[in-house]
Amino acid sequence: MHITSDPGIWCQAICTLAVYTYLYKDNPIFRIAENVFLGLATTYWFVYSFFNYIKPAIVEWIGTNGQYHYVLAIILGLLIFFRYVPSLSWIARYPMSFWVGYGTGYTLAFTPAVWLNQITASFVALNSLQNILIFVGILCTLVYFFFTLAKENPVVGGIAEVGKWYIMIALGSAFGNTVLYRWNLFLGRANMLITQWLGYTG
Amino acid sequence: MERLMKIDRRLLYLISVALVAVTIFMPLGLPVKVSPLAVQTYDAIQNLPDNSVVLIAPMYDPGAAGELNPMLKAMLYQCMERGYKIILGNTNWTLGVAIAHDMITPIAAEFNYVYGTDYIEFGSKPGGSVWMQSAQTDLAGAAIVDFNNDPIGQFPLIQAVPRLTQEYIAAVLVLDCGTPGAVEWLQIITQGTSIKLIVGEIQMSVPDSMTYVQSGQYNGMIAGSRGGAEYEQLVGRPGAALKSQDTMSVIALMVALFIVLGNIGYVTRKR
Amino acid sequence: MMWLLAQEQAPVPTLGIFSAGSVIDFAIVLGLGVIIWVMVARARTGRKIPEIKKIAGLEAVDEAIGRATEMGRPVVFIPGILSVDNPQTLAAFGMVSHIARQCARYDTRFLALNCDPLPYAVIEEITRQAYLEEGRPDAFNPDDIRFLSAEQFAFTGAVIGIFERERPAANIMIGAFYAEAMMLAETGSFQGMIQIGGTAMTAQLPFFVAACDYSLIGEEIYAASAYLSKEPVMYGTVVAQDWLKIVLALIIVVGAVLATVSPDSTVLRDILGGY
Amino acid sequence: MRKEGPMILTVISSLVVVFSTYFFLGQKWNLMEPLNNWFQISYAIALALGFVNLTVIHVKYIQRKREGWFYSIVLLLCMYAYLVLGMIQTQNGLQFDWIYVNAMSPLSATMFSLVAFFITSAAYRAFRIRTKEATILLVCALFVMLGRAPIGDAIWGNWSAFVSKWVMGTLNVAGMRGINLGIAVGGFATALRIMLGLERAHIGGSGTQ
Repeated sequence: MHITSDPGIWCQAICTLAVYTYLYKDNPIFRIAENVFLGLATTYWFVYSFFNYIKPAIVEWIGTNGQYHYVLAIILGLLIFFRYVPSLSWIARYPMSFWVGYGTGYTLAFTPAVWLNQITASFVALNSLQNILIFVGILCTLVYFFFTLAKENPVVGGIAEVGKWYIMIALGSAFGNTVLYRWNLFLGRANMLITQWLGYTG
Repeated sequence: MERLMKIDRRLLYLISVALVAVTIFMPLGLPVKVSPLAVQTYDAIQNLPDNSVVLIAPMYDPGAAGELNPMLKAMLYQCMERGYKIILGNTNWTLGVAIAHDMITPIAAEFNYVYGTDYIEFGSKPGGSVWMQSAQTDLAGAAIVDFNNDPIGQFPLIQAVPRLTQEYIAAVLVLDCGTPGAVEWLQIITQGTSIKLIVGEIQMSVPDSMTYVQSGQYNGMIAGSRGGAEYEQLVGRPGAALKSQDTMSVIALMVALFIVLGNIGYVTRKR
Repeated sequence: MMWLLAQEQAPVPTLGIFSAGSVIDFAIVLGLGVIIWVMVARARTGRKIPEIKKIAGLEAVDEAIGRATEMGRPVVFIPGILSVDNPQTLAAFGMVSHIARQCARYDTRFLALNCDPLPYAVIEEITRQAYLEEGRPDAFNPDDIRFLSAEQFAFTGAVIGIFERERPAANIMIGAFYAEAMMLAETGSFQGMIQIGGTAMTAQLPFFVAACDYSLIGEEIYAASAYLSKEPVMYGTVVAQDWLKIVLALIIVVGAVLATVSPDSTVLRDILGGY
Repeated sequence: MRKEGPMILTVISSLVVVFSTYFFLGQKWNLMEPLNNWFQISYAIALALGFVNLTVIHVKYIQRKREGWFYSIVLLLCMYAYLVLGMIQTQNGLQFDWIYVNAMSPLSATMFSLVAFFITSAAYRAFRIRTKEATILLVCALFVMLGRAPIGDAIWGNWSAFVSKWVMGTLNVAGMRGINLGIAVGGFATALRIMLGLERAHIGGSGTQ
């Protein structure tokens, strides 16, 4: 056991322990850590995007390459601040519309390729119990999500019920895996404290 | 029963930390069976053509390092033992490349890998899937500088791989913990090509990613810390993932017990 | 047009105008567009649209607001933590106006807690509009629509603090959630709130199912705004969703039968763009 | 201009993405790249909205001496001191990066790991077999949890093999795929509803048309 003298590791250890004090109860040390974190995170992402997007846009794309249309992109972004001017706040809807439109287009353009593959992957030969279970499960689950089919009909209702079982088993699997993963996160921190900070190597 | 239900949550925390501590300092050493999926993944990497170029993308941050670090380490060992050329880097996960840099440097020295020829680190580039699109058409142009901020175009390995297309790279190995992650590499780089996509996945995303494995979109997956432990055994370098499995056992038992106890209380109270 | 000269080597087009491998993708977009258009047109001309089944989680929204009204405590709404370019956030917007109107009508306090500045701006505007339409613009309090933090866990901590201080009676969470889903649902459950949780994040859904009183699973959140609006035109779009699912199911059936009968056949895969 | 303008902009920007992805617009046309950059630039500027917003809120807290106003001072100090450092050094600066690696990132990872404790107390206090569905879910969760850890195999030799083949690799695949196809269809329909102008909450409509 050999406690480190690296100030970086000490800083990491103090931050880690400060957050864990919350487990006893909410306290000033935790709240300071929380606000330090909030402040740093807010600034970090702002600085990151400034040097990666805003500055290159102004210096390289507009300045060097003469792609003047990016001036419009900057103006569009700035329009969001009109929401602080009550009488002109509707102007802020323009950048918002652009982002929503971009997101919409992106959803329409890039997702089909991925889930089409999920469909062709469902073309399983119905010659083994495993494949039949998969095939039946996909169809039943899809039926569960039908919004217009009368679930009072015993046949439809039965199929949807089976679909629900499949859904709950899938969610149960997700649950079981997540619980273990969350504890892995804690192990990561504990490992940092024990090996890097306290220098335990046993 | 009433008193049992009102138990202080701090007591639960104390019990769990104590249990974890016990397994860290006194391992049980339960054996970990290797699953067919781990074998499939190992083989997918092992059976790439000799002298292939693989791209390894550590798309994570310290939050997920506990689980993904051991996988990355084992992957690096397997790739170097097979003699593949390695391009290491990611987009949007700045700390991931720093972690990977500390890991690859000693292993590369061990295998006499020459920087720039046998492996290269292009660091972390902003842009996510947008960046991937540009790297697909011009890798050097999209990366510009390497991890050490040197111009990347000067290195032979980058000159040999002008684009991220199937002519130049054989596989993409992604350590995945969120967005952008393996799905973006799939959508933009590997979908519809002969490039193999191997994913090291955090345990939490395993159920969802399983559907991509079944569909063949992922050619292999190391499934969570358990998968990591299996993979470490296949590569022949047992390490941190294998060690953590005892803790996982204890945690699984404990949480299962809490759920059962809590619900016994719930059901008896309802009556 | 200088800025369009970017790509050097272009892929070979399919059928003259399509990028490689995108014919079928485009056909799907167009197909769903046409189905939605037809259904909307039917609804506009007053023709019959099939009934939508009851979705328990959405029926419960009014119940939850009613309970909060009886107890004289606020209703909390959380639209997930992602921004306006995510469809789940857009689905959440569709519910806000319904909830805000109900709250305005019954004079129940409505709190909306945000983690991204853009949804915050949008929700403030929707809520203001809802109170106006209910004739209660005086009851709208801009301080109840809050931006807490753009950082996930700082946001979560702040929400938990609000749960503890303001003691809401109902908590409605619809949108894109990550790890905070479980922390929020646990706190809400322990405080005895009536909780409705819905998301398309499959890893978080189990926690909503296990810890909330009602849950909306995946696609159900996308039908929510249409369902709550009770407008025939919007109902039409939900019917269109069903039609697309029927098509998908049929393709899967045909594909599986083909795979069983002649395992080497790639006909259907080729039609679907070779995936 | 108040509602129609934004609506038109939404439609145009989504159409540009759709068309430049699907259509081959001649050899030298590439609309996607400049559009992506447009998005990144304008969004980066909007990140400043969060920055301004937090500043306004916390300055208000401090002025009113609201409970916990001391923490608001800590927050603003960190924000602006780090901003000055970042603007002088850029994001690759030695000290700026040191703070990121040794303070911000451990804080973030530790906050995240608190979830482990929440999940443990939730197991005891919140995850209830309220409904039949929740019961199936929790039973399956217990089964998977024990199967994913070596303890399962220690109890019954084939537990992990059974879980990975039948639960994870079969029933889960079918259920997940059904859920995901539903989500894809739903997200798709929502996107189309917006593009067709039926849903316009984001531009100040009251949710629906």
